[in-house]
Amino acid sequence: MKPLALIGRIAQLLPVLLGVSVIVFVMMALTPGDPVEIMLADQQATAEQAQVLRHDMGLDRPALERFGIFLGNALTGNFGLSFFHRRPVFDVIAERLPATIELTLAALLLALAISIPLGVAAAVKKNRLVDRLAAIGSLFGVSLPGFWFGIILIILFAVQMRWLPVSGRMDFACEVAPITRLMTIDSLLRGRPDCFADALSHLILPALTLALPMAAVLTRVQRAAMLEVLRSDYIVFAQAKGLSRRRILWRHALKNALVPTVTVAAIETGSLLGGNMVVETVFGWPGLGRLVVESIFVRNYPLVQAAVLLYAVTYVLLNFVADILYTLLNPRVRL
Amino acid sequence: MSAAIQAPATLPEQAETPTWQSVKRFSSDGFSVAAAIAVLIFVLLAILAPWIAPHDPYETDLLRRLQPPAWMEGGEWSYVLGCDALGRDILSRIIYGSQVSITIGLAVVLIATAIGTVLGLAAGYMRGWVDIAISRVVDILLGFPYLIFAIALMAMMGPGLQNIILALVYKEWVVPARVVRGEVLAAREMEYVEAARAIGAPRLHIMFREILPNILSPVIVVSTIRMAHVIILEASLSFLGIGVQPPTASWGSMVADGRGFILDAWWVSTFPGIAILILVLSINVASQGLRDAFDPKFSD
Amino acid sequence: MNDAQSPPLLEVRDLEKVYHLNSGFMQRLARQPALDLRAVDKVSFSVRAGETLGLIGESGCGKSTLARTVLRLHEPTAGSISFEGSDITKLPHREMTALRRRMQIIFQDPYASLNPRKSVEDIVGLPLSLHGIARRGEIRDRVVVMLESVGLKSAHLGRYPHQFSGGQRQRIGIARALILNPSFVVCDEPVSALDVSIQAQIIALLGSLKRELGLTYLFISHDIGVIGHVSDRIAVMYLGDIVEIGPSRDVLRSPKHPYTKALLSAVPQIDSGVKRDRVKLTGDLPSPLAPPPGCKFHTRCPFAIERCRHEVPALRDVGGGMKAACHLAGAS
Amino acid sequence: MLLTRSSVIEMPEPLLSIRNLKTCFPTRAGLVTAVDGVDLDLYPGECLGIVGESGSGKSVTFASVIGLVRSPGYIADGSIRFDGIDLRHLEAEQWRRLRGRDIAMTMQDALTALNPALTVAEQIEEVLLAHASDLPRKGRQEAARCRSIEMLRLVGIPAPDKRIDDYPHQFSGGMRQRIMIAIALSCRPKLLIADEPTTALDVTIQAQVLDLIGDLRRELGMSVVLITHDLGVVAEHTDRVAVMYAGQVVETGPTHELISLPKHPYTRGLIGLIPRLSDLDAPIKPIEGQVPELIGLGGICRFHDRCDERMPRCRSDIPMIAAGPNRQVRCIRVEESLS
Amino acid sequence: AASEIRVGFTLDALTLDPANHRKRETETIIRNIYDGLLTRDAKMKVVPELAESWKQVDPLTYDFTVRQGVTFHDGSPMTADDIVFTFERLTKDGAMDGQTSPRKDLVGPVKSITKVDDRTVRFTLSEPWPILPAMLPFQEVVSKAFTEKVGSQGLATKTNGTGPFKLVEWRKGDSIIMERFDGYYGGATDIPPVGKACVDRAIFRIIPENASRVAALLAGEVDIINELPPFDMKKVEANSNTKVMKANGTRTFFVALNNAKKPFDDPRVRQAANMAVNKALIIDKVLLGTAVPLNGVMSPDAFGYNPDLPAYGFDPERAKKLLAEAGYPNGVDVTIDAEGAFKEMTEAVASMLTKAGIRAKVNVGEGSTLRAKWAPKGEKTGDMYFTSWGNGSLDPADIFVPTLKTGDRGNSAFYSNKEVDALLDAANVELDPAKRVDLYKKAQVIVNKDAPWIFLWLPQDIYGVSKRVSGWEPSADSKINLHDACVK
Ligand SMILES: Nc1ncnc2c1ncn2[C@@H]1O[C@H](COP(=O)(O)OP(=O)(O)OP(=O)(O)O)[C@@H](O)[C@H]1O
Ligand SMILES: Nc1ncnc2c1ncn2[C@@H]1O[C@H](COP(=O)(O)OP(=O)(O)OP(=O)(O)O)[C@@H](O)[C@H]1O
Ligand SMILES: [Mg+2]
Ligand SMILES: [Mg+2]
Repeated sequence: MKPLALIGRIAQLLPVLLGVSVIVFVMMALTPGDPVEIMLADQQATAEQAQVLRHDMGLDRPALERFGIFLGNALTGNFGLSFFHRRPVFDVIAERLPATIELTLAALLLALAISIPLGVAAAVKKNRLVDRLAAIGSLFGVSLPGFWFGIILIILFAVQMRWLPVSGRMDFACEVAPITRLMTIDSLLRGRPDCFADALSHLILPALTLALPMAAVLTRVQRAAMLEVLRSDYIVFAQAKGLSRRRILWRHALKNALVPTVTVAAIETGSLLGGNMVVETVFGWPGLGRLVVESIFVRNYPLVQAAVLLYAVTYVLLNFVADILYTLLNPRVRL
Repeated sequence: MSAAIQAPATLPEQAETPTWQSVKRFSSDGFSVAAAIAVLIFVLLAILAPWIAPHDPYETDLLRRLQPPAWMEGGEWSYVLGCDALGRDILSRIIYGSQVSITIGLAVVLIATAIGTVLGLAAGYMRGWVDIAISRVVDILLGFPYLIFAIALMAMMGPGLQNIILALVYKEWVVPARVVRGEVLAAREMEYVEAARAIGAPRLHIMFREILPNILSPVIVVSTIRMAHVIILEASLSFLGIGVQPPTASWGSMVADGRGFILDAWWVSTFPGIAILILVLSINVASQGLRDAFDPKFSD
Repeated sequence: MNDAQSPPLLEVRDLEKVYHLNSGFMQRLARQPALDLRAVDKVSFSVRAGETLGLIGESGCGKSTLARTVLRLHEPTAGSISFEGSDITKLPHREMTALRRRMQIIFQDPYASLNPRKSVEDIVGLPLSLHGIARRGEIRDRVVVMLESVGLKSAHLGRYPHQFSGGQRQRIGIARALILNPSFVVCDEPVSALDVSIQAQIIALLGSLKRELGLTYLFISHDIGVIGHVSDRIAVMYLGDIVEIGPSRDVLRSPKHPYTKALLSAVPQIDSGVKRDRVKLTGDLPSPLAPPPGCKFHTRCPFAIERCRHEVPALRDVGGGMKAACHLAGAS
Repeated sequence: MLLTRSSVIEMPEPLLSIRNLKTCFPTRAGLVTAVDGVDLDLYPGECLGIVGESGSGKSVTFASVIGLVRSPGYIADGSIRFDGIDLRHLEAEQWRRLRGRDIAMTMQDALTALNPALTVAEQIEEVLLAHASDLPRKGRQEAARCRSIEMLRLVGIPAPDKRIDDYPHQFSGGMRQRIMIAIALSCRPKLLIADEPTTALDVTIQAQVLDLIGDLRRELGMSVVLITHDLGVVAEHTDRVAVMYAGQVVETGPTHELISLPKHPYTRGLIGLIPRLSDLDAPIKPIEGQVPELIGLGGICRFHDRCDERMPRCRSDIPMIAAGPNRQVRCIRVEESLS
Repeated sequence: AASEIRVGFTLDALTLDPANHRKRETETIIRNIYDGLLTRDAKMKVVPELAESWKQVDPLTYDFTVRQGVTFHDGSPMTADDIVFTFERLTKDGAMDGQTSPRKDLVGPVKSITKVDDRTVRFTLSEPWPILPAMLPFQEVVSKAFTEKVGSQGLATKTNGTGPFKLVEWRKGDSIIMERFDGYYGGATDIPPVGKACVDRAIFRIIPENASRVAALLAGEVDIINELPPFDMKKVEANSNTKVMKANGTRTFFVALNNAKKPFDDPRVRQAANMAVNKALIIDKVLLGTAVPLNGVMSPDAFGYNPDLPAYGFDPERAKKLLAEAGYPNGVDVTIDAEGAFKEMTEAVASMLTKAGIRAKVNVGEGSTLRAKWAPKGEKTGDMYFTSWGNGSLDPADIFVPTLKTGDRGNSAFYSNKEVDALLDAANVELDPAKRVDLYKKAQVIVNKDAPWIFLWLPQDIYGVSKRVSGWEPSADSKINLHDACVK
């Protein structure tokens, strides 16, 4: 990828980020509710104290000025202090982000691990049993309300069978010094297979809840793409060359058929990242989504603004990653 | 060549519009028809709720709190699916709840599709700054995590059916807009569009009379799929506590309300959960049938 | 051809059409190099009323672009077009629309050029209703008349394009183009998508319509056999330029430009009794994004000399009413 | 029964022999019999041209030969023998070993026939690695690469050692076609089926590619089937021709004889509607009507409704009838003229 | 093996800096790491903790004797200087790296804190404020040297307290892991046992979802859970390894009626509303007996509670009559605002009101929005507001005044009664406890009669506790103190 194209990417990022900032700022500004009152809650407080806090939060300035300050600071990577944690928003988000990333990645991997082989099998065995089962499974996958399904999973696997933990990220017996802050990876890196197993057991249910609808969509995409590819001339030509079936499927067909899957996976991962607060709530997963939703409810403006910007950046980055994958899969596309 | 296969050996005298063909193809697919009928039944339930529901869905009776379904110990046949935490009949609430899900699903998808189609057409056909502006807005909205957007909007506007519809529409139009734009970009290069220009057809005519009818089927297909999404989204919003107003029963809020009792009074949230599953499943099956019928290149 | 003096119906001067690639907003932000694709490069020619000018050239040489630019379906980048004696290069949209009744186009692809969601009556009748030429009741009658003159029946009115074969569809396209009574019709490869047996039917139909209605054609094809058969004069294009133009017979019998020569000799012939001198070309078609300097053909020309590498040859008279853009033409 | 005994006397055993081939496709509209009773022989070293309009069954016939009829199509009847092997009853593994090594194929559109995601190197080498038994055990990969570069050089790709690692889209149309030919010929097959190798190309490039196939055929001594709808191509590049119409062969014979003296009304029509550069004023005579649908045609002459010379007997099943040395025609008028 | 107690807890701490938050749940976590000058015993009596004793010198001056031999987790001794530093940090504007502590007002009108000698610290007030001792628990003492070292921001995540546990790891949003501090001085001498913490490790694990929290308890993943929903008590009791423990809560539930707007500007309508609600049934069926009905503002445990207030009995017929008297013979249509969390309860109340002619439509809003809508400065547009007010200090100054004094912060009913205002003002500066009680009791009688709210109930705090836990009691201030908790 040429540096020029990279500049283009960044240039593309800016209007999106600016737009997102404006929207989130305006939205928060128009939302009734006063963070100071929320913070003071039912406790002893005087009007002066409220005023002091308001000043601390910068809320005594006009909205436009606040937006200007926010933008200016954001450019330098400073997103201000979280109203309620009274620490830099950046730190607060950074602490919660790894959990969300780990969950999202796990869900993505799970979804890919389910959907690619299943999609390929369904296409190859078109209209046969596997195909029908995959179709039915996909339909269920996209039709399941995640919150409900999550609860059902907890009851089944955690409460009834006791195979898996109810909630949380890792057992306390495991103290693994952070490297990547992804518990599964860190425990492996630190040579603690027991902790890895534990972290994994915590990850399975929430990841499955998130992965299932995504796997459903991806399976369909993969199947359709594979069918299309299998019909194409170069597959016929590859057969005419007398290549083995395995080589035709996995080398000739799959590489091409992965392209749409990658696109859709990127989009889905984006929405996964921004939409897993429900699952985080159900499974007590200490991720960012829950934090953001809580922050909206308590009018923690700086945190919401920063998090939404982060999501937007991630969205653009994911598309970028998808583009890079394209070029690997399909040399015709150049960045 | 493939066209040659499709055209029957002797041309039928009666005109067969492509749409009619698709409808015929759809109706020959038993599975999809069954799903469509299921959707229809839900619609009927919603419309006829006041006459069908065995009880007043809002009538509380604390003495019936968490009464189990009829077939379980302590259940009664007049409250077939049991009662919720305030002693309201779950079956009646599910029947009334279909009003919410279906109203929201339909309203959101209709409005969003209308907006998205017009904007997508404009962006795809006019190109230039119109395209840039619309595409940027689409990008911005796509970069905005959906649930957060909806939650913030709901916090801003307050809860209520109308506001939920609005909150969902605000972002939902992006999907049809993108689909339409993509289709228009392909369609505008087709020679029939150029032919229309060559005979001096005005822009609006080309956009709405030449291109639109041809891209309608992917739009319809996408819209039905989105309807399923929207219904789940509404349920999620209700689950997060910013859904429709009580005592209106929404399936999502019923699941949410009942989840505290899930270990013992599983029926409170399980039945509405199943209702969502069935409706969304039917819509999805039907939309897949639509896609196969309207877009034969997808069907396999 | 007695009409050498009659005024040209269409006159094109130094027409240029440049496609700006990578000119999108984002691409410009990305500083991607702006690419200019000179699809039509300073082309001049004229078409006299009643004649057929054949346009031939390899794929991508700019034939369709030229045709569309002449009709102002695409806006020309430079140059002028005059039709029936008046300059239409900058004609406002509204007046251009009115003028479209007089100039029409028939497209290559009979599948893509008919809106699949419209009935034959709507497709063929639309020009009439758009231009407010006929009242609602009359439209159908006029459509029926038109359909019959292209060999279709009134029973076909309510049918949809997918119910027709390729040849029949092309007839519908012709009917649509001719229902406005144009004087000038561009035929952009009207037969190349069709089977040989159907091709001949359509060529015959176009020929008889021309005679009946007194039409003038700009006829595009990459099949020299077809072009030679239908045209009075032939223009040969290479990479956006007209390299040779002249009366059909002369261009085909004694081409002056080496490209024309190569083209003609490469056409497989069934009457193999005629032994031809093959002018064999080597190399591939250069990219239109980076055409060679000097004579654009010099990279493949077996006769190229040093001069061809630098100097762009002008399209000049080489005698016998023929023009060629070659430094060596006429010398032989 | 009416097989041309005379030809057998002169000719060696055919390399490929197709008898009564029938290939069908179930479709929504009904069962399409794309190939209906085709008999063809191909002799070693020969170049056989197959001409016919679009949809006449040219591709399906040879897809049947190489065992690659696209699903849901199937071979309903007939026999195909190649080099002494019965091709209709091969196991998947036997097919795999035969294809690419003994029978090779090129396709109409090289851009879609070459895998866009793999380098040219990989696409040639894999054939060699799959078939060439004479590659050394050690360093197979390198040997395959060397031979691939050789093949590319043979088909006239400049600087093949540099370009071999490029992707198909980085080559021009003519070069892609040559690469496909290089792939097909890399294992020196006995038979090359070239399905419309030049339809997507411009005439000047087409000439280059057809010349190349001719040269290589002579050099490698293989047999070639050249499928095309351009009679001109057939005239210039083949030894013998079979004309197909609506799923049947309607006429075969040595190229020059057939073109100068066509016996089937359809062949005559075809030749008559080709515009000739040598005679611009010769009017082209269109064949009226259109090709019939290949559904439920039954045993009738498929051309009869477009034929000027039709008679009531044409509505019955017409077999191939010998009409002179090496010539067969599916028309009863010929029978009349013979008797 | 090391003993470990795990608490399944609803919310994570916002910060571990004792001076930089206003969150009850955060207090619970911090109080296990930090000790304060004073604390409360199980009966909610204020007792000395880091102070050895205290005395009120005059209405504006309090002297605290500093306990000796207390060390911070880092081993350094706690001195009077640390105490002065802690309270200056709390009360001085901008004392925390330029920010002002949000807890400032919790210690009232403190003018200055001075070190009298190494053993004595003096608080000087700018006006009399009798509840100072009641407010001092949970104002935890930090180390001056440590704070200066890590900075005010550093204190948010790094701790150096004097409490029974020291921080091992804070997995944000997930858990807080603490271990016993072996140098602990033993804690308040008035609360036996005195000594080091019983367990080796104490862990707070954040499980916001009720069902998951209960499931975690039943599965043995945690030993104590807070906010056990009443409905789940049966299950916890039925489980052989777990039991339910309850403590009287401090949160008063009520429906604020808009006293400034029709129809609730008429006391008869407000009284009718009180009679329309069958509190007993709700407490019995929904809360399963885990709440006490209230006829006024205060908790029965609170200072100045008046036990003799008359109850509004459940009497829909009387209610209708009262409504008719007030000019609403056909009943009234009103909305009742509530947060999502109280939806079920509100719906129950609303359907009872409806049956008595006050046709209430429930409007579930988001908490912060509703709070803004019902702010005393607001537009007074609502009808009814199902809400609650917590009173951790169990002193009327912290609930009666803010919710019912004219225009005060929490006066969502827009209630205004000169007489009540005067009584509250007088009580606020009255130093004689007996007289204060009297004043408050009088005010309660008036409020009871005026019925600015529908008085509802005071729920108990319910905990699910594993039977392996011993020595731990829930406390009425809702803070979980793990100092004395042991596990088998
Ligand atoms: N809309 C467009 N934007 C950019 N480039 C274009 C556009 N249309 C045509 N071109 C380019 O202009 C050149 C000439 O194209 P044109 O379609 O006129 O060729 P043609 O001679 O009609 O070829 P063919 O025989 O394949 O139809 C080609 O290189 C083509 O890629
Ligand atoms: N996959 C298929 N499904 C159904 N019908 C098919 C299929 N493939 C081919 N046919 C039919 O078989 C007949 C013969 O097709 P074939 O491809 O052999 O024609 P062709 O002579 O090669 O034509 P072309 O010149 O267009 O390549 C056609 O009528 C076609 O419609
Ligand atoms: Mg063209
Ligand atoms: Mg073919």
